[in-house]
Amino acid sequence: MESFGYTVLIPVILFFSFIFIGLAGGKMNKYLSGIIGTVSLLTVTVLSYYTAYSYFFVYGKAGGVYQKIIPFQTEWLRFSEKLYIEMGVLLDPISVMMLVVISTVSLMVHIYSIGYMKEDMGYERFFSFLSLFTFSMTGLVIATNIFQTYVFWELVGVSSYLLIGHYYDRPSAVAASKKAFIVTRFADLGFLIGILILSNITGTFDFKILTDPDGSAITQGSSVAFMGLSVMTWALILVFMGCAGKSAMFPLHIWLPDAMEGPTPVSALIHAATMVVAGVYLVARLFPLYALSAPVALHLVGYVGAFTSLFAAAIACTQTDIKRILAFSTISQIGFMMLGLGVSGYGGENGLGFMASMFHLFNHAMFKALLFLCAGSIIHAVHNNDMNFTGGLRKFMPVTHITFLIACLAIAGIPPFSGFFSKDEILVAAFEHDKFLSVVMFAVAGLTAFYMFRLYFTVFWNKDTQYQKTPHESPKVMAYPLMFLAAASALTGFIPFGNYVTADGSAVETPFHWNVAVPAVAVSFAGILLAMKLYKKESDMPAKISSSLGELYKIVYKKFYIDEIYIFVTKNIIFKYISVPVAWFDRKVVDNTMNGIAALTNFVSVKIKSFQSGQLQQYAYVMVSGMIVLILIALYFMKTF
Amino acid sequence: MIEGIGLEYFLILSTIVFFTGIYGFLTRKNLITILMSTELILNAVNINFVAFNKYLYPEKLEGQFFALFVIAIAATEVAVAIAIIISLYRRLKTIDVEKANEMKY
Amino acid sequence: MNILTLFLIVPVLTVIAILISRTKEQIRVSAAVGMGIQLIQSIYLIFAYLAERSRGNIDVMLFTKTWKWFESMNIQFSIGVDGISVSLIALTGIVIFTGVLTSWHVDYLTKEFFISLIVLSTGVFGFFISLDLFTMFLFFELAVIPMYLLIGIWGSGPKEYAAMKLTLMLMGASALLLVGILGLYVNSVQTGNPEFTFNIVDLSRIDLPIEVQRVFFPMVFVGFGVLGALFPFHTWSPDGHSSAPTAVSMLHAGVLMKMGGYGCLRVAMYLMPDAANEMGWIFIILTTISVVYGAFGAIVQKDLKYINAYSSVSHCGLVLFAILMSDKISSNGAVLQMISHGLMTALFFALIGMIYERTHTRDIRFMGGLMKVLPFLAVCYMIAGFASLGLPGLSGFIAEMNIFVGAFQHSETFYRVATVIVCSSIVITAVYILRVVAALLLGPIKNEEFNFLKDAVWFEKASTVILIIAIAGMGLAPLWLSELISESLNPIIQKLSLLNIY
Amino acid sequence: MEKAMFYILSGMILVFSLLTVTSRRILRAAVYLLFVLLGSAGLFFMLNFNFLAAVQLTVYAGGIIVLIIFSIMLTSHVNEKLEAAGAKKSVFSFLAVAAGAAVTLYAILNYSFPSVSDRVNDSSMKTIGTMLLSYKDDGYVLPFEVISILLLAAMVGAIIIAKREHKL
Repeated sequence: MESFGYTVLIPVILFFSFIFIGLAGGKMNKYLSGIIGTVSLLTVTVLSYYTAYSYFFVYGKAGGVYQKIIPFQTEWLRFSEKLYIEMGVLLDPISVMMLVVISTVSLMVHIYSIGYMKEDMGYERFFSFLSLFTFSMTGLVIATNIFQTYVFWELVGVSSYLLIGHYYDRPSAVAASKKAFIVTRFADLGFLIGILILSNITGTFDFKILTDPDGSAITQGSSVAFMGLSVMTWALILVFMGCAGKSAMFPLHIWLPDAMEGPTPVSALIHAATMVVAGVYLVARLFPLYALSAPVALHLVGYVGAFTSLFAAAIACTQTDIKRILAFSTISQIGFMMLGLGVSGYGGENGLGFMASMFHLFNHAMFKALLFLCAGSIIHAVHNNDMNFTGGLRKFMPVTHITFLIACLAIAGIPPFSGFFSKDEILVAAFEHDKFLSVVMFAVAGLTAFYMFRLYFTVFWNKDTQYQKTPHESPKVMAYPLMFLAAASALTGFIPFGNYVTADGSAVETPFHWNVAVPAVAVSFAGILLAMKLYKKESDMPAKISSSLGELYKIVYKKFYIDEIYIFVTKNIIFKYISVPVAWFDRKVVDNTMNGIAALTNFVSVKIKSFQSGQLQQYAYVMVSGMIVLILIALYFMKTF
Repeated sequence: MIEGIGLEYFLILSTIVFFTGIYGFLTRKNLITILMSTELILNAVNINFVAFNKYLYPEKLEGQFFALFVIAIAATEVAVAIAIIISLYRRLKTIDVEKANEMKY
Repeated sequence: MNILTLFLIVPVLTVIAILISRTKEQIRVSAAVGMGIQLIQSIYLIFAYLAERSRGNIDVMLFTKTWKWFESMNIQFSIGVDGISVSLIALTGIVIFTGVLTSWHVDYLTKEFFISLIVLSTGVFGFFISLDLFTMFLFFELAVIPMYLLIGIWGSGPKEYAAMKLTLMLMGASALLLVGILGLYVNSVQTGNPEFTFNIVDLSRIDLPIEVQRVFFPMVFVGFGVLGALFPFHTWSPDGHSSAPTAVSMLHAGVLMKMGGYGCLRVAMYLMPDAANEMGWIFIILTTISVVYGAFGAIVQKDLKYINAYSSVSHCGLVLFAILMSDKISSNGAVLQMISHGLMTALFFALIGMIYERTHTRDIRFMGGLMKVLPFLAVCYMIAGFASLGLPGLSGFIAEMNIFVGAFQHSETFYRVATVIVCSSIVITAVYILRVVAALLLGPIKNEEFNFLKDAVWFEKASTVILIIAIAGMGLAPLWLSELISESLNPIIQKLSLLNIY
Repeated sequence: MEKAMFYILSGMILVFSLLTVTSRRILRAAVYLLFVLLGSAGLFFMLNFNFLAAVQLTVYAGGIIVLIIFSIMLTSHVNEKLEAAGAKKSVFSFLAVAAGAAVTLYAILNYSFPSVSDRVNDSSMKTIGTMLLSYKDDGYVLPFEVISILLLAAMVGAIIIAKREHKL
């Protein structure tokens, strides 16, 4: 049995890379820091691949089932005998898969950034934060207990904050980073309370105990507690709230489109491929609990996923900012994954949704990172985010064009590209589980194809825009990652995922359903054709359609006014109706009470002070009359006694 | 011992004088008149001493002696008080008791 | 020679050295050397303590020593430490040393300034090593009085008002406290204790009648609570902090407020457990309000120091909240939070002082983009901010998680609901921290003059780096510190839970 | 005869004492005070305390009044009229004084004093002198000495207080 002890090096290398670049980055040649970051990431990638190889093909299986292996664990903080946080490495199919995803995408992004960020002032800072992010993300996926997840969950949140705010002298970037952090933090509050409840009912943080399908954790906390749901259900719903925040599920999705203010490689890494799927990953990690102990919570996951997916896809059709379209597409695709989990059962044939969801996560990471990196190339070339200012770029940027097309085909679910396989399996799982949801998802698939190709045609075909500077293909250091990811997007669909990544560790049959696949592909083609008709040539059709839709179009274009609602809640309610009154109350009421006490004392002493007038006769008068009064009192009492 | 005049007569007399003195003490503004009021008070006390001596304990002389001492003390008191008044006058150019309130607060 | 007495002797020697110094340079150096010795000593004390424990010494207090002081009333000068006080002494050592470093440039009445500062710190050290309530109280007062001078003379803004307010409120608190302490004293003759005593260790062996506890528990708790910024007695904190000179803000928020928490734990909870269990709910409500209210209050403030003062109200409210939970995990969290908050507020105030010195304003509306011109200070400020909002890897997280996990172990709904409400503070904290970071450090530079600001100089760097190392060290490897504290909590928790039937 | 004398004397004392405290000319007030003192000296004579009466005449009427008159001369103009006390002050003082007097008189009139003893001690100057310097029973040497010291201290004090201050 291989010990896998080296896996601990993965986060450790990244951590030291972060510290080293962060502390020494300013003092050395700025490109050196990029090289150091990339090299350390390369090491990590090699380690991850090796781990994946030895886990999946050599040592991971015992009795036909992939085991959970903990090669390293150390106590970090102890609460009590039973409750303690350990820092460790947990290897199981999903964590190993995530390691591969993270290291691959991160490596590509690192290489890409060497070119992309060349001119940037904060070059060292950027690379040190990339290392920090990758460290946190790997730490998150290899967590052995839910608290370790939470620790790294927060760290990814903060590295996301730092990277979104990379251009910190732009107020919009600062606002976006702030928004991202606070929204996810709010979700994390739910996560934290969920952890607290979970730890309280099961008495442990440990994933191994929590997710043991035969263990006691599953059956605990099933008593009805609140509003007709069991404690466990509530705990899991709260945990899902955290996931929804990280993964930008409705209604906590609002931060993700704004997060596009960050540098494009960051969007590719964090806000498309890795961090945003952390929510999916966590639900998958706790899947036995969801599936066996709280099916209600799992349904909620499915419905939220489906709704978000449709909702985001609709918005994506109306946006014009390249990166925002991709952001909404990301939200939509994550909705897909959530749905996949939501319609899955635990183990056996029922576990198809889980496996499909993970598969889609894997594929999505590749093609979405590719899309973003392509978008980065485009922006790099034309210095504009708005697709209305682009067009006809296929002549100038052949590599970007081809790779972008591959990614679009992949996301649209056209065979044989990777998206087809995973999306198809999710649709199959949904079809078997819940007809209504599967109809919704068919619609989403069509919309996806439409908006992606709308983007594709507008950017690369359409009108021949006159550019101030002729756009040029990106340098090689940026082009190679594109090619690599394009290859991955094209090919990863053929991986027999069901053999490797499943809910219970044993292989799942992945039947091919013609009755699902054919309509799905048809819908996608329909979307592509529609987009081609509307956008391949410059025309006024899209404008006509949008104006004929009128208010509906406007509502969708305004993203259903969710942002406005949030701004209303935060600005008006929290700021104006809570904080300002609290501050006022503090100054005026509490503080004035204290000052009032002081003033009262002062007032009384001023009054008393005037007794001390220095007037001799006043003293004498008081003395005489006091004496008389005393005598009278004495007389009175002498008579009574 | 005066025939037909009881102790009460003396006491009433001294009481009235005593309180007249106090009245003066409380109302007069000039320090010297205040001083004079105290003299009145002391005198009332003297009358009391003497009367008690004569009427209640004629075999002793304590009342008389104390009256003597009171007179002596009154003399010293006046001497010191007048010294104070004069130096006060030098400093404040007035001997109005209400204006001599530097000890206020 | 008892090591603990050194904590009182060194400051005295330092003060003498300062008195005979001629130049400002000599004064600074002797203050720094003296406080440096204190720091080294306090760290050495941790190791000495651990060594003694590993030798198998299981006394409640170590390094104890008692001198009869006022024989006829059995007042003793009694010293000793356990894990809690050892860690708080280390905190004090760090904060006072960095405080001396940050006040390197104090030019006005330098000698008097450093003497007051050192007297203040002596009061704090003395407070933490005292085992006798009377000497404890004495040191408490010793720490409060120089505060008045330090704020009133070297402060800024409405300093007389602030100094007066702070001192009066703390004095009011100590009046309550004195009554409480005397109440414990006059009731200390119970079965098993023939003599009146102020000694905590002796008092802890006594079961005071519940009627007595009911009267004196609120007094002691409120008395210490005022120092720990208990709602609604926290209002000295914003005014006091904003007017105090940098080092004093650091010491005050960093250490003095911790005396409140320590006192609540050591005196109120430990000596009067019945009343703590019975009346805790009132104070839990108050502290819950403190936590949320302080955080909301911080959101709209414009002065940097006010923001921090309100955040201190929130964080110190968390300390008292955790103490009141009478649970081992959360009490552990409370002590950790004291240390963590001490370090990070000290860092905050140090940085605010340094920024203020450069920009001459603390109003965040007039600042922005300092990251560009003052990268070192700005990064430190961000680290402090992250520590404050509970980022894992820095100290705040450890403390908060201990508190939340511990508090949630209570089976009663009331406690859990309170915990959930308190948890929500992590979001609000994030809001105001990020707001101030955004307004202060990020964005474009608003004021042209800021383009010419100079970044930190050596003593500023030294003090911030020491604090950051402590914060990060505590956050990255929390286990040893947490173990050090939680072991010493046993007697307290035992006493509380013997009677706690839930 | 004696009775009539007593009434005359006490009437004189009462009237002049009232005048002393109400007169607005200070010098006259001093003179009225003199008459009060003289009246009480008369009473002392009537009670056979000759020595005391003589002392009263010489020290009080002679010494103190002269001293007072001198100080009046030094500090005020002879013709100056004193400002009258405020009405409020007068009324309240009068009320307090009247109440005091009422209480005292009430107490006096309600108290039955013991019967008078027959034995009479002589109050000749010789006896007084002997007793004043006697240290036996009924001797008053100690108060005598105390008074002497007091006189001395007062003398020194008066000189120092009244001495013109040197300007620094």
